[in-house]
Amino acid sequence: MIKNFPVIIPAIYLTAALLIPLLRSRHERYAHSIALSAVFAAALVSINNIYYVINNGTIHYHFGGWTPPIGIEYVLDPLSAFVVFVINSVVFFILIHAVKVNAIELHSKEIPYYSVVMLMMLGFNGMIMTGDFFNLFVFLEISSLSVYGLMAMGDRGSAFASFRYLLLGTIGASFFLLGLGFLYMVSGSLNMSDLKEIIPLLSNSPVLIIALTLMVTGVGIKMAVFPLHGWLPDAYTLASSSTSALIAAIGTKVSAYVMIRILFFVFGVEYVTEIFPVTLVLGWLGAAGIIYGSILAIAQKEMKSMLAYSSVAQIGYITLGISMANPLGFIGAVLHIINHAFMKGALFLVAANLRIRTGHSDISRLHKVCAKKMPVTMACFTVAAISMIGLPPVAGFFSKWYLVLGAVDNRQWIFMGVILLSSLLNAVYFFRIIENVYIKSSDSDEEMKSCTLAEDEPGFSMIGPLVLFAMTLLLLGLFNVYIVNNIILLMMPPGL
Amino acid sequence: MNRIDESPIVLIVCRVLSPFIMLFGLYIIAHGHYSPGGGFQGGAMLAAGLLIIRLALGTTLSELHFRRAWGLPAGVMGVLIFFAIGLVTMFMGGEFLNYEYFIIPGITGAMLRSMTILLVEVGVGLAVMGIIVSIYDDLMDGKGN
Amino acid sequence: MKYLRFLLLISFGVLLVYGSLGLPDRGDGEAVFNRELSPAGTVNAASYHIQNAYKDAATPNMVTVILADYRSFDTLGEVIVIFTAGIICYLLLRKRKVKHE
Amino acid sequence: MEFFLGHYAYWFIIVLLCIGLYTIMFKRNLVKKLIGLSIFQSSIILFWVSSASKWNATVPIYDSAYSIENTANYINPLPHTLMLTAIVVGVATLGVAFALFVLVYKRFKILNEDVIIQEMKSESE
Repeated sequence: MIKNFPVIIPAIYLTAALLIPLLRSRHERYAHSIALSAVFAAALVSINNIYYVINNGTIHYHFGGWTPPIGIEYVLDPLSAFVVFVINSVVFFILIHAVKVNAIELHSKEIPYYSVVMLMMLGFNGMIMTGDFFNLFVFLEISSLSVYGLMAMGDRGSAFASFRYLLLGTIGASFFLLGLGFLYMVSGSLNMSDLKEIIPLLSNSPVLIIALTLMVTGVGIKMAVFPLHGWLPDAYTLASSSTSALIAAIGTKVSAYVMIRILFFVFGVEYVTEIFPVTLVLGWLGAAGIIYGSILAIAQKEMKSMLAYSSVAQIGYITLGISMANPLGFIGAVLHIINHAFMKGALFLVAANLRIRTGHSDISRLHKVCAKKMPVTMACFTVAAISMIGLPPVAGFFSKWYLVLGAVDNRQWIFMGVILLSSLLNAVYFFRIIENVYIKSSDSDEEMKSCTLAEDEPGFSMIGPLVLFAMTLLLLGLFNVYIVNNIILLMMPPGL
Repeated sequence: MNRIDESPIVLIVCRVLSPFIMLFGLYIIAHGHYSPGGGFQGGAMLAAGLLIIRLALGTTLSELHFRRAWGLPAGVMGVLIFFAIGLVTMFMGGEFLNYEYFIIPGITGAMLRSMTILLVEVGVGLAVMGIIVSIYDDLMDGKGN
Repeated sequence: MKYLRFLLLISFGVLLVYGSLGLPDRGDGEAVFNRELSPAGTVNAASYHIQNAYKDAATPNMVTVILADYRSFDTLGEVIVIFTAGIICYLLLRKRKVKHE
Repeated sequence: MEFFLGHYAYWFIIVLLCIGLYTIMFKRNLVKKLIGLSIFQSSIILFWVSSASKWNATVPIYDSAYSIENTANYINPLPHTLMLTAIVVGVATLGVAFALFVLVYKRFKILNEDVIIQEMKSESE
């Protein structure tokens, strides 16, 4: 019996995406339960995939029975299996939270909304598992289209922010396709493992340099690397609260994974560092992005825009980790992809809770009452904030720790300085909120009255995922050594 | 598009042309095996046949021709046909979309692949037709015709 | 700010022209991606398709065979792209029926 | 001269790409930006398809007159297949972009980018 493990996940999402629109409009509440069970099933299958891949090695799944250069293949190695598991579990938590938020915000449009969410997850999972570049382009388009559609559901001009993201995103995808065109005309193959053997033999003609630049620029636009991140702040701020949590947590991470795959698993480490130093450029862009994102996050008045700019900074960390091109930097980058997915998911859920309960999420108007009235939400916020800053017990510290070790290993003192400085900047814009909520004494009564909290904590379905997120962050922090030694070391690209 | 300034010539020509355009669309889907053609081009042709009527008669009358509510379900059916072929081949023991394991009674080997490709083209054509008409209907939702 | 964008555009064009210098001549059958074996000795997909499309699927039109048989998962992805566009237009534009009834 | 004959097509396509990018960067009206985007996508499709042709080779449809053993008889079918997908992706993106236009116009009553940005800034204060 052929092991059909890799295909089961896209098959689950496609059946869910096709089933939901067939529901009658009066069965609207079933749309969410179908979506939730599909994501749950996919998370289970991905756990099984990880277990199988670690024990039995990489799975090469040939579609239609054709061997790779002729047909398309799915490659499930430790890296892709782990990233698939991470995005499925993060989306599972967020979808539990989304049931009540969407009931309020999406008046009676649940059916198409959850169908598009399923298609987005299909696109992301397809992008991660594929071993063929053109198939990667097709699934990149599926996930991007779904993200444009979900983002336009927000209020206050989110349609325009979504259009700007569509414009930039399609330019990015077209750059990727153009780079792939150049690569195909020189190598004659589209398969990643096939290209890995062909590229060293091509005696580094100028076409390879252009192909690499175009593909890295295209994926960089989708990943919101520093100069190409123009679409991100408006898009995340104006989207509806559960959509921004969904997209912020996994949107840019999948492109970061694709960047790792292109740089290390196809073009090879020595090509990318010596012959055409893309990693050097990426390093400086990442460092600039960290500083730019952190400073602008401090300047924001509203919590969601602050989190959006802090996302730009965190993507800078991942780019920095990729650009170091040494084992420690790689571990730091992969760990940061995972930590940031959980951290950003938790923070945006906190913003969603605040927005649902108090109608706003402006930092200046948060005060002591919120801590009394919403203790669990604020506690989870503090755990996620500590993890973002990078204090030891929580997960965020370890990825920054490995990044610093990688920078030291490469003698790149400037990057090490940037990482440490940015931890301080993170501390500034997170403690500002914690101080508002916990420390500043709101003695005046009118402040107590002015706070528009109807009753206290939002329902269990909005608190449960938050607590789960906070617990996962703690577990990731405590069992970090186990995760690094058993899973991340297996992912090491050859030659790193 | 509104009823007032519509000339009968446009109405008659569209109503005459539409079935022939759709017939040519079916031809393009069918002969995709022997000369340039296939699911997407054929589906677009079929959608063109439908859109001519929608443009000429306005949405109220074109309900008789192809109801607005059928657009998306037709799309879902097209994708389901293609996806079902993949699932059947998977359950019959082969990889996903491996046409050797697909079951058409009485046909095997290369001819089986050829017939399955035709089925796939029909599914794709149906999906493209349904979706293009559904997008047109949604875009024209606001207009008061 | 305008000159920066002009500079960006011109540098994009020059970069591409520099890249296109290394491309094989258009139309020559012996170019790298038209040969039977790729530089690393593996089978070249396009040449395999030309030689075996008719043998495998008894269908003269090689493009249809590649589209629906060799790379059928691409076509499934493509139909899903079209389906996504249709669902998004349904999501964004269709009026909420509940209010009208 | 031989080099020029083999490469002039690519330079025309690069000029098309720059036209598309120019329209996206410098035009302020959203619809014009979208036109630039579709020019950009079409020129990339042209780039792929123009690379597939071979001198005195026939269309990739099996004809008993031309033997399929010698691949020089038939042009390269793979770029044509992939560009079918790219064209369909372009259509889907255009469809979603038009849906977004309807929403933007309903919300802002204008499709000029600068005016919309001004209004969004004034709203956020």
